[in-house]
Amino acid sequence: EDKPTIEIMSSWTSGGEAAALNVIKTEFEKRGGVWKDSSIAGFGAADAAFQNRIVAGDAPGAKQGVIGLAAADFINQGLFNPIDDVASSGKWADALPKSIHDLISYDGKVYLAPTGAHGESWIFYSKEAFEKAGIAQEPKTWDELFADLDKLKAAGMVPVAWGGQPWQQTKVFNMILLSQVGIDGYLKIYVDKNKSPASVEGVKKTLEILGKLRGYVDAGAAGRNWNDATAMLITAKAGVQFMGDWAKGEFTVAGKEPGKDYGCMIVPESKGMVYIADSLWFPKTGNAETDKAQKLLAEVVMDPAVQVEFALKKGSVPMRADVDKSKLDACAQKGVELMSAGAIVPDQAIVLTPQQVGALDDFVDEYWSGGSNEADAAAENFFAIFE
Amino acid sequence: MQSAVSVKDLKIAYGDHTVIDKMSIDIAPREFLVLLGPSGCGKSTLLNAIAGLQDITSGEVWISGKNVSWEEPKDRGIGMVFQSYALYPRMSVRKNLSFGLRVARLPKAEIEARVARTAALLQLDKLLDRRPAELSGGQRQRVAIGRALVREVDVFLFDEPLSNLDAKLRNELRVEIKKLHQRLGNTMIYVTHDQVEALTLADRIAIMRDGVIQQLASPAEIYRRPINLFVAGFIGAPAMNFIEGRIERGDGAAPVFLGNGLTIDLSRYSFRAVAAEGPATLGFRPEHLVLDGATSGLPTIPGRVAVVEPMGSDAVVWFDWADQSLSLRLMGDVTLEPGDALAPGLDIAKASLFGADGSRL
Amino acid sequence: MQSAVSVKDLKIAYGDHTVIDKMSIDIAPREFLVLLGPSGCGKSTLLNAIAGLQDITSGEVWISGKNVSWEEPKDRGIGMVFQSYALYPRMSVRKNLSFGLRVARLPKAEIEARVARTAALLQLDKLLDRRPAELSGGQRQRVAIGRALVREVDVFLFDEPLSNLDAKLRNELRVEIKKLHQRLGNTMIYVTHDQVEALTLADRIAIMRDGVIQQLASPAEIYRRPINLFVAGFIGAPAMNFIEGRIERGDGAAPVFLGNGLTIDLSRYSFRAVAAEGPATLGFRPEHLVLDGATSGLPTIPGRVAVVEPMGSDAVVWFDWADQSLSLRLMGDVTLEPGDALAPGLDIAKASLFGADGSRL
Amino acid sequence: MSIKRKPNLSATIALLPTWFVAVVVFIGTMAWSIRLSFTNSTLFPSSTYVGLAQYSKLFSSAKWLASLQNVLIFGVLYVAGCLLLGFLLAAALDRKIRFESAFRTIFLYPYAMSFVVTGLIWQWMLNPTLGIQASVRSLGWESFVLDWVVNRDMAIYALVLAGVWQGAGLVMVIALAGMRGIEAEQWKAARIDGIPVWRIYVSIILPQLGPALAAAGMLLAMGVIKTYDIVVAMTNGGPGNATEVPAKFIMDNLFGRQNLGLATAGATVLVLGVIIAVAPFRYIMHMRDKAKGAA
Amino acid sequence: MMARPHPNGPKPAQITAGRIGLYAFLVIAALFFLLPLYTMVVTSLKSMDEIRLGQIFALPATLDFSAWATAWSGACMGTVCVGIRSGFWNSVAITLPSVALSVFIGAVNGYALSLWRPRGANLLFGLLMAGGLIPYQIFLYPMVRAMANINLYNSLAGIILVHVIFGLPLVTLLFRNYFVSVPEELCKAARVDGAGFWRIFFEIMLPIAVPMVVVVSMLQFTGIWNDFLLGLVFAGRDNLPMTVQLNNIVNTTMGERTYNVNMAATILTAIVPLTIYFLSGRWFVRGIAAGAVKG
Ligand SMILES: Nc1ncnc2c1ncn2[C@@H]1O[C@H](COP(=O)(O)OP(=O)(O)OP(=O)(O)O)[C@@H](O)[C@H]1O
Ligand SMILES: Nc1ncnc2c1ncn2[C@@H]1O[C@H](COP(=O)(O)OP(=O)(O)OP(=O)(O)O)[C@@H](O)[C@H]1O
Ligand SMILES: [Mg+2]
Ligand SMILES: [Mg+2]
Repeated sequence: EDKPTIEIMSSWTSGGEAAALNVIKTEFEKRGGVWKDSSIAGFGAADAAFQNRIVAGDAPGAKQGVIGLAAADFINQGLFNPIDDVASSGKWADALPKSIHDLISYDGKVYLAPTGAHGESWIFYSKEAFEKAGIAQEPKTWDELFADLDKLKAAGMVPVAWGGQPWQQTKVFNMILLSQVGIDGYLKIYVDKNKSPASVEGVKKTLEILGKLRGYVDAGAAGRNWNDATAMLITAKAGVQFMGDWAKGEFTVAGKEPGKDYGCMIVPESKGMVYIADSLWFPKTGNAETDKAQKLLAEVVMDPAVQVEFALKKGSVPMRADVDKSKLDACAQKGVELMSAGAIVPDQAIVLTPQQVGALDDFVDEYWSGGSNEADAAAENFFAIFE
Repeated sequence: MQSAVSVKDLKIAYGDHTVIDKMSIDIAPREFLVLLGPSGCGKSTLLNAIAGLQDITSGEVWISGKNVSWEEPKDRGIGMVFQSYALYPRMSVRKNLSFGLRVARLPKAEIEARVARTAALLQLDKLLDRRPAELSGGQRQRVAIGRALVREVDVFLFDEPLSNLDAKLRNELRVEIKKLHQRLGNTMIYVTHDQVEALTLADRIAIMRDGVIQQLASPAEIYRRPINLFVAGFIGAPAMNFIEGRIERGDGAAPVFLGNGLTIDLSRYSFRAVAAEGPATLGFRPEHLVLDGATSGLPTIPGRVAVVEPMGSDAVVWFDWADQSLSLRLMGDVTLEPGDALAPGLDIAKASLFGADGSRL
Repeated sequence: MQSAVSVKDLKIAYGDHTVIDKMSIDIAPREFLVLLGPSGCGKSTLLNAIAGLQDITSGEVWISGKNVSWEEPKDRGIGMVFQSYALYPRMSVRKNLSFGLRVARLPKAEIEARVARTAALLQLDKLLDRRPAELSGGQRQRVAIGRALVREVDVFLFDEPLSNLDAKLRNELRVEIKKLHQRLGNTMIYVTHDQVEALTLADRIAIMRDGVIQQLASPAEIYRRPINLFVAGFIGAPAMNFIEGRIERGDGAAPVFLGNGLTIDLSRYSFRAVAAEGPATLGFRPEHLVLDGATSGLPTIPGRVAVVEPMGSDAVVWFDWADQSLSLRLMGDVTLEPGDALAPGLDIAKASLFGADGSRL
Repeated sequence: MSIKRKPNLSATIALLPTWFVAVVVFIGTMAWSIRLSFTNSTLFPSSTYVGLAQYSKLFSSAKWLASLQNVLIFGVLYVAGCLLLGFLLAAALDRKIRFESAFRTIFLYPYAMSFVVTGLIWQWMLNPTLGIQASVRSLGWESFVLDWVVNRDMAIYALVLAGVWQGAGLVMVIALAGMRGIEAEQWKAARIDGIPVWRIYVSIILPQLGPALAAAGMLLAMGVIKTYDIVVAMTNGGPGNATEVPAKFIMDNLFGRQNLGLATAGATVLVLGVIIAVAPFRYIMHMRDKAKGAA
Repeated sequence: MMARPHPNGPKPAQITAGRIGLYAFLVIAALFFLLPLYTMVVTSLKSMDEIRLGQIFALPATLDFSAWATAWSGACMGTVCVGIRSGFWNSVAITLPSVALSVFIGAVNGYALSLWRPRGANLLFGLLMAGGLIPYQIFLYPMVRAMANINLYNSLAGIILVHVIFGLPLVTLLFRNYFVSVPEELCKAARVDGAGFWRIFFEIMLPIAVPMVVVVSMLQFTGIWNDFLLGLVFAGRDNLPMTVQLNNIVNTTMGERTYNVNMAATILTAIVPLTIYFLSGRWFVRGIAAGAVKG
């Protein structure tokens, strides 16, 4: 048979993720493609497997990965196929926010097919817990938040359901940072790597808030998975959780509804939202058949219907600005608003090299679990991660 | 006099396999008793039972006038030396000797004195800081003996202490043990299956077979007047020669032994009871044959030399007679060659006769 | 005549530790040569070198007139029996015997015939289907011998084949090996450190020490006229008695030996060369002492009995003389008791004298 | 003239594949790693040499230093813990126990479990909100604390605990075999000397099991430096750097962080460390073999 | 105690405090070793609702086997929902030949190294031991390239080869230690009988090494069956072992954690090596006793 066949390597193995992936698969197969699934749980494991296959010269046809510098090295080495013709015929430049379009292009050619974005500036809270603690309103400032957290504590609950893994902690750091330095300040730090006094001050304030949060987490926080943290909200054992919008999936599985059982809000004082975007990468396989399949897959991914359907399943926000948002839930709608308003900033994985991402994780984790309150000194060190 | 060790009606069985059955022995103070018997006859089992290392099925063990059947080994007033030495491998000789004393919390000075005394006695002085692995076999055995001596008890038990040593060492240590016994005057019970050890060391030998004592007597008695065929065959190297035959007596005449064409007048043999006619086995030791049988006036056993084994001071000549191989011991130099004819004479007064049931006539 | 085995200028070293140095021996066809020596003197090493199991440093090994220094063991025409038996544990006796023949791809019928013949010779017929673990020590050793015999080669090498057996079995198998040699007439090289084996089995004995042959001669010669102190002390059980002293001669008079108050006229001693004055050691065997020294007219050595070791046919009496313990062998019954005084006479014609360097005078 | 028979050809040929593996795979990849550790390689090997830059980065990394320290603590405690518990269990089983084989199986079965599973299950059991602590508290002992996996000071001991759970059975089997190999006469001698049982195990038997326990320790040590799975499954290196280990550091940098140069520098240091740690041991073994050969 | 009767026959048995303590120790130890397995089994039989209540040691309210069914044949990995069933045969196909091959090569190595001592034997052994101590993360990258070069990457043969290579050090060590204790004279006798290297190996040495083969096979079996990393990297999509699928189920970062399915899947993955230990633990112990591990 000469059906375009493609092997997709992803780390999307959980229920919602798999369902989302299945949206793409179904459409791809409908358009005559043959889909071979190679899912491996865990970023690390999937990355290792992918890199080794590249090294072995046996690349898969597509790899799910974030938009950002992680892909840059591969592209620089000429290991990926551009999908420029698909992008131009599909008018991606019009459909996507410019910042995203820039990020998927290298040397003027489009390489990555974006699947969806996740907002990462969210605080989820349990309505039941808030009620029990007597909290009526969403806090508007950090001070209010801390006051509420105190109430939760007093009510005998765990104030913050903390996911004690470095990547989760870094996300909290970023959302606080954005709330402290604003969109421009954030971009100055992460994109321009600018160590101005204002930046240092912003980091310092961020660290102080972060440090303060330590007092509101429980003993089991270290190493906790985010979904275990979410479960604490679901059972109203804890009050709030800082997390990306994928956490909604957890609530949904447990039969909880947004706005009714739990609430979602952007972190206090934040003017925008940190986002991370997923995409598909298309390694060169030297197989014409696969090249065809890659193009077909890129088309499918950017299909407006697929984008929405995918976002629904995954709990993310569609990449295309021109899609029907009515089906999205309240939280996602907020996200889309911010996105269309351009009030978004990229996650560190998008703008930093993997080495730097690792260093940032180390930095935040060191501060968080070191128990140090030396925010001044730590803020100075922060910029060392860009070296 | 009170026995040093006595075993009363002892029975030991593994499941329903009885190893020792209704055994009773009394061992006098200062006596050197050797338990001798083939492998598996129950020697070690008996010794272990005396030491308290082996559960007994019934019966009693008395040591120095005390019923110790239920006592722990350490409380029985015994010392024991094992075939494999059983030294504690990672301890120096000094520690090997003193370990039991230290555990018993003897005063330091007392321990040191005892170790020094024992070491001097056994010439271990220079070895005290070595590990067992750094000792020769004979030295190890001496340490094992020392470990028993240092306990300063009345009764020593030896379980084949020399059988892992080579011939030369065995001979040397045998003499040392004998001297030790003469010097210390303790009671010793010594298990072996080497009959030379038994003969040279023992005051009395108990010859065991299948858990039953066959003969309990002095070495000379056992060598010269074995109580039955088993004892006769077991003691002596080379073994006693046996000839099967019958005892017959003419009417009122002296009994004669007829075997394989041989006719031997038994009038000089001292029977234990009146000799009855019937099948019998004639046993005689290699040294009971005289080479020049013709001139000696003794009954001769003509044959042909098969093998000559010179042993330095003496020699054993194996010769073939009537389908059998008989041995003859000669002193000094031997000029016989395989194939030579010979007709040695037999001194019947020294020989042994056994009845159909194997017991001495 | 061509030698069956000959070793020329053999040197074997581990690193810079030389185990065998410049050794040459010729072994005649049908000869039974025993290598005797203390542990570690290089006996096994030499045997292994002859068998081709040991790399040699320099020199040559010839077997049946062929330089086999570089041949594989199997091509040397030898059979070998090991101390530990080294039977193949997972094979039946039959397979153990036939393994080498099967490797050599002999015809089935031939293999069967040879196995049957060997089994009959060694009385292994009934054991053929057992595994080594199901055999007694003596039986295992017989199988090991059978495995060498079945190869039907001219030269057999035995490495302490009996040393793992108990005394009784050892005596029995020794005679069997001797008979076997007489029957087969092969060349045999036999390593042991048991001197009784050496004396009884050997046509010639090579006494080794530290990789060097001390004396290579017939058993009688070695027993009677040991070439040096080492040989003299090594052979004989109990060992030869030694007395340190001096040889002196008056002016022109016959030489005398003076030691510890003892004066012995040496005129009846046959010196190898003219006797010189100087320090010397007098050696004599226990049987060279005559108990009633006074009546024998021999020089006497007065002492006190320390230990009497009756051995059945004879007895060894240990007596103390001038700080030394000397031994004396007596035939038959002994009435001496520890503490008795005695003054045995020494037959100097049978004794040995050694010079300051230890070699025979 | 030196007469050396030709060395056995078959033996040499039989070992050729192993030689190949040892030289090409083990030494070859090591050489490759060492070379890369002097370059600025990130995702792919590069040939831009940067001298010791990677090493200075390595040793200024708190994570790396912590990982070295952790693997040392973990290694020592894990091996010692397995040896101790294994020995105690063996000694207990050696005392003519009923149901011995059932006990033996129970103690040994964890060895059939992978480190991943071991890590997962213990991280669950030691998690304060899910595991033992929660259960004990729900029984009414509210102040009970067993929060090792999430406690920065105790996390490494949690790893040790899980490791010992997995590995003690092996030591138990080895030690038990050794105890059964001790001749009965030594027991008898000790009983006559009146030595208490515990003292016999400590003073007489333990020293004799030395070589067997050393071999068991060697088997366990082979796993220590490779420690990776159990950490990932149990703590993923946290909290903080509390359970970071070199193998994980290398793995993270090799893939997730696309930092080949740093990873290979770490690998090189690790291998050097192994060689330094093992060389004396090998030397002792070698000398002992020699001594054995001479005896 | 009553007045002492006249001692005769065996000493009456007594229950001592030491004996009670001994059993107490054993029982407590057994609980420690069994608790994790118990927890896994119990959890796998609960429903998710019950698990969220957080009583991990409690018996399930109702036995719910659905997690097992899901784990075996329904759990999803990505868009494929076939459970870990599919990996089972892959694991078998990888493990059996790997074990057979590595045990064979290890036996040959041990035999050649200890009984023939060809030139360089000690060096080779040293290299192998060093290789055995090095974490194999270091080897991944160059090995991948090498395997790709010889066209074995992502193939059954490739993963088997990798397992054999990384198993060599341990397997060789164990066999060498065993064969060192085999009397050299056995080899000599066979050489006199005209047998060569291989003949001696197959007809004499291998048969006596059977207890060792059992031990090494069991160790290798568990090691290879439990491997995750090498399988993931080298086996290729069609040969992924069960452990990779287990990881896919257990290690999802995003999405609900179904602990009951995780536990069921974990037990299912471990069940083969567990069964082997439960059934042949006796042989394992016997093999160790026969001299598998000594100094
Ligand atoms: N634990 C046991 N279970 C069953 N039977 C045993 C046991 N120990 C010994 N026996 C049997 O008891 C008998 C006597 O054994 P014992 O060790 O006392 O013999 P021995 O005379 O010392 O032999 P050896 O000279 O070989 O040391 C033997 O038949 C032996 O098989
Ligand atoms: N592999 C080896 N490496 C180094 N030295 C060795 C080796 N094998 C043997 N030797 C040494 O060679 C010498 C002779 O050993 P050999 O085995 O030939 O002695 P032996 O006379 O057979 O002793 P025994 O009577 O104990 O068997 C000994 O000193 C021994 O230490
Ligand atoms: Mg015994
Ligand atoms: Mg030898």
